[in-house]
Amino acid sequence: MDRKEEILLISGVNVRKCMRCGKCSGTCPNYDEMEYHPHQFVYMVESGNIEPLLKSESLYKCLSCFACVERCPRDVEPAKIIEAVRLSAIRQKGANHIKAENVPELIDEDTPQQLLMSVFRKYSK
Amino acid sequence: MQEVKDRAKQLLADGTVNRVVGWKAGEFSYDITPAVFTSAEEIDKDFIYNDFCAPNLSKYLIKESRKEGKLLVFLKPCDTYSFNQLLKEHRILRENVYVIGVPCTGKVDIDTVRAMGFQGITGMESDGENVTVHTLYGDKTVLKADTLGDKCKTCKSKKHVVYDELIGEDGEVNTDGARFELVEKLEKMTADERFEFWRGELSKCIRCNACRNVCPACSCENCVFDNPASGIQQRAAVNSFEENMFHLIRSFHVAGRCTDCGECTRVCPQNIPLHLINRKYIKDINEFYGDFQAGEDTETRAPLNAYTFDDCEPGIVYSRGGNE
Amino acid sequence: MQVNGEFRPLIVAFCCNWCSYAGADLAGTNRLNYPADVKIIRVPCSCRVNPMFVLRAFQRGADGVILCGCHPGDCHYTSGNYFTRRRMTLLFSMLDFMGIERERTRVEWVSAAEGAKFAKTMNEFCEAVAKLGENKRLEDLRCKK
Amino acid sequence: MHRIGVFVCHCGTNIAATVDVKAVAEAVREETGVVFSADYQYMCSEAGQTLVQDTIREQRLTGVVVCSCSPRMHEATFRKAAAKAGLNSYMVEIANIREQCSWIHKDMVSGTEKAIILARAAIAKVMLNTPLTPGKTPVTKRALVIGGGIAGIQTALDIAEAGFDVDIVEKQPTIGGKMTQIDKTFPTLDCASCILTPKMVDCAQNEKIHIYSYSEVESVTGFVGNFTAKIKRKARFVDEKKCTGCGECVEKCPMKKVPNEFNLGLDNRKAIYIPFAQAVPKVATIDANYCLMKKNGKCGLCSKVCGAGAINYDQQDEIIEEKYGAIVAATGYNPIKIDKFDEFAYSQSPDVITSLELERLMNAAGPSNGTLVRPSYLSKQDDHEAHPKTIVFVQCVGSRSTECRKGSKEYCSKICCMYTAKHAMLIREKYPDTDVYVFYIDVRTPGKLFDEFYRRAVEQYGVHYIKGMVGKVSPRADGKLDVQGSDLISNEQLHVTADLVVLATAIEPDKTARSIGTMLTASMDTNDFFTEAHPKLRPVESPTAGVFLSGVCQGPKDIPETVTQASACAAKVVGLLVKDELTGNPCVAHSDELMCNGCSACEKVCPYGAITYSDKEFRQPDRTVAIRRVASVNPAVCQGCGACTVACPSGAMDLNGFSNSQIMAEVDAVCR
Repeated sequence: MDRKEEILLISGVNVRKCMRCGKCSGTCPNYDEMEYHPHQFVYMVESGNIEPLLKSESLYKCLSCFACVERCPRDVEPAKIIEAVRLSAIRQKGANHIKAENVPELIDEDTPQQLLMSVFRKYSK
Repeated sequence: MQEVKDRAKQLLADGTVNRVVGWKAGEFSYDITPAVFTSAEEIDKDFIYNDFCAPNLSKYLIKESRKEGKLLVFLKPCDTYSFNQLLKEHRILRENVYVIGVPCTGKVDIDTVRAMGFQGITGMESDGENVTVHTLYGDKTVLKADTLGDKCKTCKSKKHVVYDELIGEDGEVNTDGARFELVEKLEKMTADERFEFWRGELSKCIRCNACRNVCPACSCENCVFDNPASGIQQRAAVNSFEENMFHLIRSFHVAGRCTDCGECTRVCPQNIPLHLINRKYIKDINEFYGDFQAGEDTETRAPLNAYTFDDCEPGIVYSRGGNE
Repeated sequence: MQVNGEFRPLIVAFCCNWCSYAGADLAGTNRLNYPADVKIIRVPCSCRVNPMFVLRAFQRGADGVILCGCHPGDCHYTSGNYFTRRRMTLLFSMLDFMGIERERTRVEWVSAAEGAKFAKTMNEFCEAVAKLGENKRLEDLRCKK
Repeated sequence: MHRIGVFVCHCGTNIAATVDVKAVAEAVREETGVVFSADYQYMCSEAGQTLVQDTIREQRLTGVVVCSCSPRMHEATFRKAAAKAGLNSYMVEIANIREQCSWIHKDMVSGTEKAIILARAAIAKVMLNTPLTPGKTPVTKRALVIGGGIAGIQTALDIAEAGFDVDIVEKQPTIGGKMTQIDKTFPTLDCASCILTPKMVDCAQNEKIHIYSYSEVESVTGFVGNFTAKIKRKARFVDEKKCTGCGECVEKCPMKKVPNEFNLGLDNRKAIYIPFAQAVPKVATIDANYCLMKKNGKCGLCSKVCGAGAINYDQQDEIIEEKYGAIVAATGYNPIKIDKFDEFAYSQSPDVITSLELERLMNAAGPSNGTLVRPSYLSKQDDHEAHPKTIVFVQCVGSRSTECRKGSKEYCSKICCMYTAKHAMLIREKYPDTDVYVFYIDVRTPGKLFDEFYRRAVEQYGVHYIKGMVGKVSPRADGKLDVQGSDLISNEQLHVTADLVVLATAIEPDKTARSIGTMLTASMDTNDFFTEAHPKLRPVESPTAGVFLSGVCQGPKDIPETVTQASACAAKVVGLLVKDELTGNPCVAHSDELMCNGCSACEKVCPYGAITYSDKEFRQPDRTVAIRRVASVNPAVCQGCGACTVACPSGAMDLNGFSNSQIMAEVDAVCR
């Protein structure tokens, strides 16, 4: 299975439903942090241009707040595509975004333990 | 069941109804026949409700409900679907019928018993768990569960969809799809095997019309096969196609209206599994147009009298796989 | 039917008056060939075709039956072909269930402008049915000459 | 006994080249019932027709089969010819041996063989034909127009112009519809009232037009040419005949706090009101929900000041019944409710408005007397903050959206791109210091001078068009609005601080359309727009004969298109009303009552609502009488598709001209 098929299968999203209105990116609260924006994820997955997405930090900048899913007029669900690209990246061997040994350096006294746990869960296999 | 009898007599006595449609024994104790009762005496004498009362009484209401006065009818869960379907088609005058739902745990099927190897059967009794079969060669007790016909083994629903009052507890709709197992088995055969199967079954048909006459959906004032203008008027059957044609047309006419009550198979003197044809239609309708149970309510449009813009094309028959 | 030692199927085609019958006329006007095995019966709308007619054709020796109507959404009577679509889907599925070869039945939507499609459809259908040979499974033997 | 004549046409060499016409004529002579057969050069020629007519007379023919070209070509010709010779025209059948035989086959043997089979099929059919006479029904020469917007007005004016009586039923106190609320019209920018009010006055003054304002259609029965409608005239507690529209009562009414629907609730009106100055009829209406006299019997001021004595607090709803030959649905549209789209903060900030509300804000007769102010400053227009400096327009709000959000519409509302360009342009023209942003997905401007208009907004007026959608509008504490949206072309997220946000809200058919559709048995699509009889070729007719469609009730459209359709609709209505009687198509369905179960299957599949049921008495074989429900077909309404004949399980329903036995006979003949 190629990457695109895999991502479509994981996400269950039909990217062809997108009408390129850009509301997802218009609504994204973390837009400025991202190199690629929600509408680009949808478009680039559709056109098979997935490598740049896999390499981009944008994957981990998405807050999964689902504002884009909530407001998309065509029911495309961009957040699910981003999540699927993320999964596709970290499912590769050794591609975990966060490794156990890195955790200690992330700890500072204001960070709740729970946050670290969920980040670790989300960004590793 | 004494409770059923008592209630019937009560309703007759207080004038709620003037007739009761129920069951009475035929020549043999297991050979139950529908009957109309008009007095408490008749009920005491003949009325029966037991594990052999398979006949679906709803069809008789087409004529009975048009007569003078209100009548009482006892309906098993699966009969209530037929009743509802007939209501939907304006065939029964609801205001003239008092419906009492009676519980059912499956009815003993004489053909199944015979197929178990019993010969010379003179009578049967059931205690709900076991069935004692009396034969010329002695008595034997078997599990009731083993004596049920395909219809009851794969019962579609123990829920009464319409009633004025209920005796006993209401049950649940069965959604496990077990009733389609035999249809699926046939679908998996090759076309040649299916053809051989149906030629074998349908060539047994003697055109006695029992299936048509008992079927609650086949309740036309005048059947197409008796209609000279239809072009398919009934005539002496010369080869198997006549029977194919009869059953194909009959099943198409009831498609989307058949509630799967299984009466056709029960009454067939040649033991043709006619209900499989109807179930194939039901299965197809469910798969193509979404789940539909005829008689579940009195409003939903029959699938053949409705459409959506994006229904599947007839080509799906060729493309959906399965054996050719 | 055997013609010069070669099997020629008998095809009955029910065509709706407004689209497909006109499409068949257009195939003629454009001189697009298809086998003479096809005999067209005109009906006002594909929804006029009773399953009885299809079965009757088979009974009387037709080797294939095809129904042509307006494209869904273009029915002259707005909704006729939607009913046809459901009816024939179920009927064909049942014939298949009874072991009748699937290729003997077909529904095709042909508009009044699609003369070429009509001819192509008939050519394909004839060929498919010719491959199956004579319809033995659904024929009333009495009606044979 | 049938006496059939068969005529085989050569059509020059068109047929004769690939079909041995003599052999065909010879072969069919042996068929049962055939008493005459001949071939001829050109059957459709004068001489050919004479041959048919002479043979009918000489041979006393009861049926005619012409083997020739397609019946779509000359069936009517031969039917007419037969009728002239005294044979019922429906006793003629055509065997199509040209288009469907000679022209497609190259080989003479198979061509001839097929022609013989086709001729036999036609003979088999004609043997079962019965003489048919088209039914005739009279036409009531009066039309009903439901809805008094620009669509209804134009249709009514055109019908009246042709000399027929028209009634307009309008549920509001005045006709005029949505167009009365619009300020200017694109692409010419002329004032909507200036072009609409003369038409409204024309309606009022035209003797042929009768306006039932503040009225609703209660029920419709009957069929094409013969409808009967019940119209409810809602009590307005003012005698329409006496009221002069002077407005004295409105002046004196103490109940001032009624939300003014004409200005979309942006200001208030009195409990007794005339919607706007140019209302037609210009008659006051009492809103019983607010009137102090109606609510607690105290006040009566309006009655005291009315010089004409028109006030009548005891007025009751009145039902009138009228007969019509044709009915026009012109029920119009409304903007959808957008409370569910909370990302745009419509319910949170008064300064987020719909485009229709903006129309009122810009209109000289509107709540701000034509000065564009932020609605939050309506009561303090002199404040320097009142005038919006930055305005954001959002396109496609609720349009082009899947079902994912309730109330949103899958279709494009069609008019928004143009009116937004209009708004943007007008604002920039009048207030050049204002910044105007338009967030769009696509700009759709097909239409005469439309794209030029939009380009002008960009090029001449400097409106900022941004390709992208607004994701969120957040009201700030200082009353301004933070608008966050994407600019897809520069690939950045924009943040605009706006004073006013205008939402191009999707439009939907008026809520009453569905019930009116049911009343008229006119079909509707899933969006509640009326379905046309044919999407391309019969766009202003409903599939239900005698029901016509005008304006947005059929689909989104702008004013020029609405007026075009309204006039086209009127032409169709006039085409019907000008007839004294309607000749039906005799090839209609009929039900055999003795066979009918009354199961309603046929009614469910009938697209025309031609089938009704009644209880009838039948003598049973046992001499008792039973009452049964049976179907009957109205031949004036039935169009003869035959859907019912297949839905009918008992075979009670059959179709004239294409009966079960006729088609069966053709099948048999073809398969012989």
